[in-house]
Formats: sequence, C-alpha cells, structure tokens
Amino acid sequence: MSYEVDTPVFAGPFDLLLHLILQDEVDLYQVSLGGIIEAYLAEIQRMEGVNLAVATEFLLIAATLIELKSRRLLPDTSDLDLEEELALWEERDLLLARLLECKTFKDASQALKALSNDASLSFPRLVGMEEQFLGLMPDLLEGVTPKSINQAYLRATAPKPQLDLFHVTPVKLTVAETVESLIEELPVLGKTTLKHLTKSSVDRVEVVIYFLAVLELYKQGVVDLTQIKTFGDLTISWLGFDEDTDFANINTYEG
Amino acid sequence: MQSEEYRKAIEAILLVSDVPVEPSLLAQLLEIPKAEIENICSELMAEYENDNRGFVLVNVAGGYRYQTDPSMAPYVERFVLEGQTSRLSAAALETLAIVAYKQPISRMQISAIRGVNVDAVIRTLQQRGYIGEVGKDPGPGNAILFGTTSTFLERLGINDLSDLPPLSNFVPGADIVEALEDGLRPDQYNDVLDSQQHNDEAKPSNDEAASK
Amino acid sequence: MQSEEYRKAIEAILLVSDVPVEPSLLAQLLEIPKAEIENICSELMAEYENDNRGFVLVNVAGGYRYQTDPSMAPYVERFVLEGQTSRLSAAALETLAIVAYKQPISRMQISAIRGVNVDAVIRTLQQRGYIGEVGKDPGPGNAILFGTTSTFLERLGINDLSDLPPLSNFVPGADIVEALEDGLRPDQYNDVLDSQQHNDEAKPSNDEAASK
Repeated sequence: MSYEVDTPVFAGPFDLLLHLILQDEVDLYQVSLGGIIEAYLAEIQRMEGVNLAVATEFLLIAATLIELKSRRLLPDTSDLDLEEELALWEERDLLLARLLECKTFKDASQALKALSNDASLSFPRLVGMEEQFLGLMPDLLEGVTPKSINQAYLRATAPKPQLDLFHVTPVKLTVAETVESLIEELPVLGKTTLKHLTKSSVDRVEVVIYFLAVLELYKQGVVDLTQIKTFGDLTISWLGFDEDTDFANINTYEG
Repeated sequence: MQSEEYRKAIEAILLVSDVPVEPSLLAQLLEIPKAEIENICSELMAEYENDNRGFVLVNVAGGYRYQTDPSMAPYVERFVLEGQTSRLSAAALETLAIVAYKQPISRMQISAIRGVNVDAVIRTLQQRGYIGEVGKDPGPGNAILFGTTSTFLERLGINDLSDLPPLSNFVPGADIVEALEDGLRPDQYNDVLDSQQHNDEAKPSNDEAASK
Repeated sequence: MQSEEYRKAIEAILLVSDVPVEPSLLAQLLEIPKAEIENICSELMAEYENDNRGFVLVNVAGGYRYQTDPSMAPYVERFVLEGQTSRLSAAALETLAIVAYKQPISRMQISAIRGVNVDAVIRTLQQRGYIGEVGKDPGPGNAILFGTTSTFLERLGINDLSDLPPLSNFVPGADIVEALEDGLRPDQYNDVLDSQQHNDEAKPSNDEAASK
C-alpha cells in the first residue's frame, strides 16, 4: 500500500485543517488564521519527503491560507484588484465547503464503524452444502471450452486504464454568487426553507454553499432563521434591508 | 404440505446455504407466496429468541441467514481464532462512507472530497470486497464508477442501503460551520476578537510567570 | 456461567464449524467437563427433535455437527438444483482461468490479479471439484496453493493442461501496466514493488502451464 497520512495524526490536508480549526471547540472565537497557518506549515514540514500528491494538496491549501492572511495584513485593501479579491474569496468558500463535506463524511464513517463493530459480534454460518448433495450440483462448466478459459484469462489480466484527475474539483457555485441570487430571490418568496431553495441541487456541496450564503444574510440581519428541531429544516424569512444596509460588508459580496 | 413442513424446509435450506437466501428464492422452492416466507421467518426469529438459542436468524444483504448470537462472541472468537476480520483504517472507513452515501461515484470524485489521492484505499476496499465497479461514467473519460457490494451490507449487518443512518444526521451543526468560518476569516471582525484575546492573555501572564 | 449459557455457547460454536467438533474441544473452550458437554448435547438433540426442527444435531466422526433433517432432503435437493445459477459467473470463470494457467497459486495471488476478494469464488470452485489444494507455499504463512483437478480436465474434454490454448499473443496484464504507471509516481514506491512481483510471476506462466 502506498503511504497514507494516517499515522500518527491525519489522513490528508482537510483532516489536518479541520483538526486545527476545530481542536478547541470551546474557544470558538479564539481561533486565529495566523495560528492555523503556523501549525499547518509546521505539519507540512513534518511530512517532509512523503507522498507527492498529498504534499501538493497541502501546499495548495497552505497557499490559500497564506493569501488570506496577507490580505489581512494589508492596511488598505482598496487598491487590490477586484477580480483577484473575488477569486480569493471563492477559494475560501470552496475550502470551507470542502471542509464541511469532509467533516460530514468523517462523522458518517464513525457510524459505519459502529454498525460494523456490532455486526462483527455475530458470525455467519458459511459451512455450505452437505457432502451428500454435492453430487447433485449441476455442472457449471457445461459449454465452457478450452478457448473460453483462455479468453477469460486474457480478460482477467487485461490492462485497465484509469484516469486520475483527483485534483480537479467539481464545485461550480460560490457563496458570493449565491448571496447575490438570494437577495433577488428571497424578497419575492418572503418565507421559504433551505430544503426548498436547494431542491434542485444535485451536489451536496451546493447545499452547503446555500447554507453558508443564508448564514451570511442572517449575520447582516436581512433574514431571520428558525429551526424547530435539530437537523430539521431551516425556515428563512426575508426581513428586508434599509438604504444604509452595507452590503459591501457581506463577507463574500463585493459591489 | 403443512405450514410446519414449510418451516422445517426453510430451516434445512438455510442451514446449507453459505450466502443469505433471498425470500423470493425460498418462495419459488416451496411454491408459496413470498409474504408467507417472510411470516414464517419472522416466527422462526421469535422462536429462537424465546428459546434463548445460541444462533439467530437475520435478514441481511437482502436475504435470510443463520448467525451466532452476538452475546456468544467471546466463545466463538475463541473457537475461530482467525475469524477476526482486520480493522479498517480511518482513511479507509471515510472513503467507504463516501462511496456508501454517494454511489455510484468515481475515484476522482472521492479524491475531491477527501482531498487526497485515494487509489490505494480504493484498492484495499475493493480487495476486501466492500466496494466494486458498478459502471462507467457516460461523460468524457469514461471513469469507473464505484458502489458498495452485498459484502459491505453483510459486514455492516444491514439488509439494504436504506438501513444506513441518513447522511443529514451528520451534516455539521451551525456551531461547527461558524467555527470553521471564523477560522478562515481574515476580516476586521476577527481582528477585534484577536486583539481582545491578546488583552486577555496579557493579563494573567503575570500569574503564570509567577507560578512557573 | 449458567448451564443455559453453556448450551448457548455450544450452539453458537457448532453453527460456525465446518467440521464435526469434538466434545473434548468444546470442554476445553467452555472450561467444563467433557461429560457435561455430552449431557448438554444430548439435551439439544432432544429439543430439536421435540420442536420438529429442519436441522438435527448429530454425533459423527467423533464430534458434533448440525445437519439437515433427512426428511427435508427433497427441498435441499431442489435448492441445490434450482437455487444456484447453473452457469459460472464471469468472475468465477476468470478465477478458474487464472488457476488453470498459473497453478500452483495461492488465494492471495489470485486476489492480487483479480483485484477483489476471491474467497467465496474459490470455495464454489472447490466445492464443485474444479480446483483443489495441491500443496503449501514453503514461504512464510504457508499459504494453501490451488490447482485444477482431473474433473476440470474431463469437463473441458481435454487430456492435460497443455491442451489449453497457449497464451501466445501475450498482452501485458493490468499489473504490468499499473507498475509502469506507478513508476511515474514517486509516492507509491511500495505499490510498484507489489505489482512487479505479480509481473514476474506472470511472464513465465505460459511455459509453466504448457509443461504440466
């Protein structure tokens, strides 16, 4: 088996990043980007000389983090190219969406593990047919010729080419765009639910992006959110905004 | 043939099968409706439980089969020794979860979610028989699509995929989303918090230094 | 532990054993006298008979095992004849072909070529008498080595293995292609070694098969 970044701590960059951000859930608000970047870079250094694919992915994410940090250090951002800045935000949104997805499956895998642990206490009977009946079994080789054995061997050992484009991410939607479209859509709808908004979404990441966009609007005070029970559907009510609502402030929306 | 006889025939057939037997096959062999097979099997399950047997009849991977009662695992393990299936790594489990919930799915799509190359993990899962090739992506590249197998269902002790807990159970709550978001936000908001944090840290540092 | 629990443990152990289990082994596993094991087994035999079960507990070849009740033979026969598909699956045929051309070969080597777990297929082929154990790998692990049987030759209508078409127009196997691919990837050094191993085995197989 190839090297897996499994021991001692993390299986891949998302895993590490998730851990770094969530390690101190109690002090949610004390997580600083700077600290994350430092720990992240330290981890990359520790991984010196391992799996190239993993290391590349690490570097990509580290670069995004560093860009985010440098953006923060600039005293005045107004001279930043708008295109560039939007691209950076998109990167961040993407990273966030992927982290959420990673976390979801991480938790799901624990549920599978629990199921499998329970199941492994019960052993199936695999003894099979009793000798007295074996003679009755139909001849499975009827119609099989030496030539078909030869062909089956060639089939079994034939090359199976595989495309490996693992670094390509299929996500197309961004939070910025979604906020934009929601500001147009929600006043018309008045009251709606997250499920309704995302009913045409094929990809789960899209749902996550919608969720983030709604969260942004909530922070700006233009919508109200209610969720009756945990994991229940999220009801979104449009509150509207006054002239002076500063949308430039919406974290993923510029102009 | 009496109902008693059907019951007996089902017990005999299940005893010699090494895979779960589908109720429709039992129905065909006994020439009675599938619903009746299911009734008889439910009765058998209840009987074994009432009689406190060391074996149970379960409905797994779409069929019925005999298994040992889970409470007897210590004795059975002592007897089989090698029967212990080796554990899956965390990476393998997460990949398996992705395949289970998003099948059919390509290697590339799995990698995109996991953020790492999954070739080796996929090969392990395939060798163990938990996942298999279920088709080809009709799009360009004709990527192989993977799905879980009946071995996977057997290993998890479930009858079909709908027995898995819904994925929505695991979607992170708003608190986690916010924590992640804040962790990645380089704006003024965090700066304020950061400076508060520094202030807070500055104060107790005296005591800390003193206590060292 | 109560007598009830012993009884349950014996049922569980006998359920998973594919050979008759000697009372002395049960005594050892349960840490009770052999005489008590024999008492409990007699009780179980009587219970199953009273309950008119489709299986019986018998004392055969010095041990206990479950068997189908003889009166249920017609149903079991039907299951044998109709229950299983009467043709080899593509997977089984490929496995059989690998054994035919590369014997003697271990289960693990077959899995490595097929890329999937082959335990169940091997069991089927063995039960049908098409392949058999022909020796043990002298290396670590002493893996069982499989080869084809005379039944296989008979059913195929050939005299010996040299009558199989030679693998003349030998196309590189998936393992070789993979090894080449992996060679370009510095991260999977171990995989390369793995595949090379198969690779080496694959080449001379042609002559080997022919010479037998």
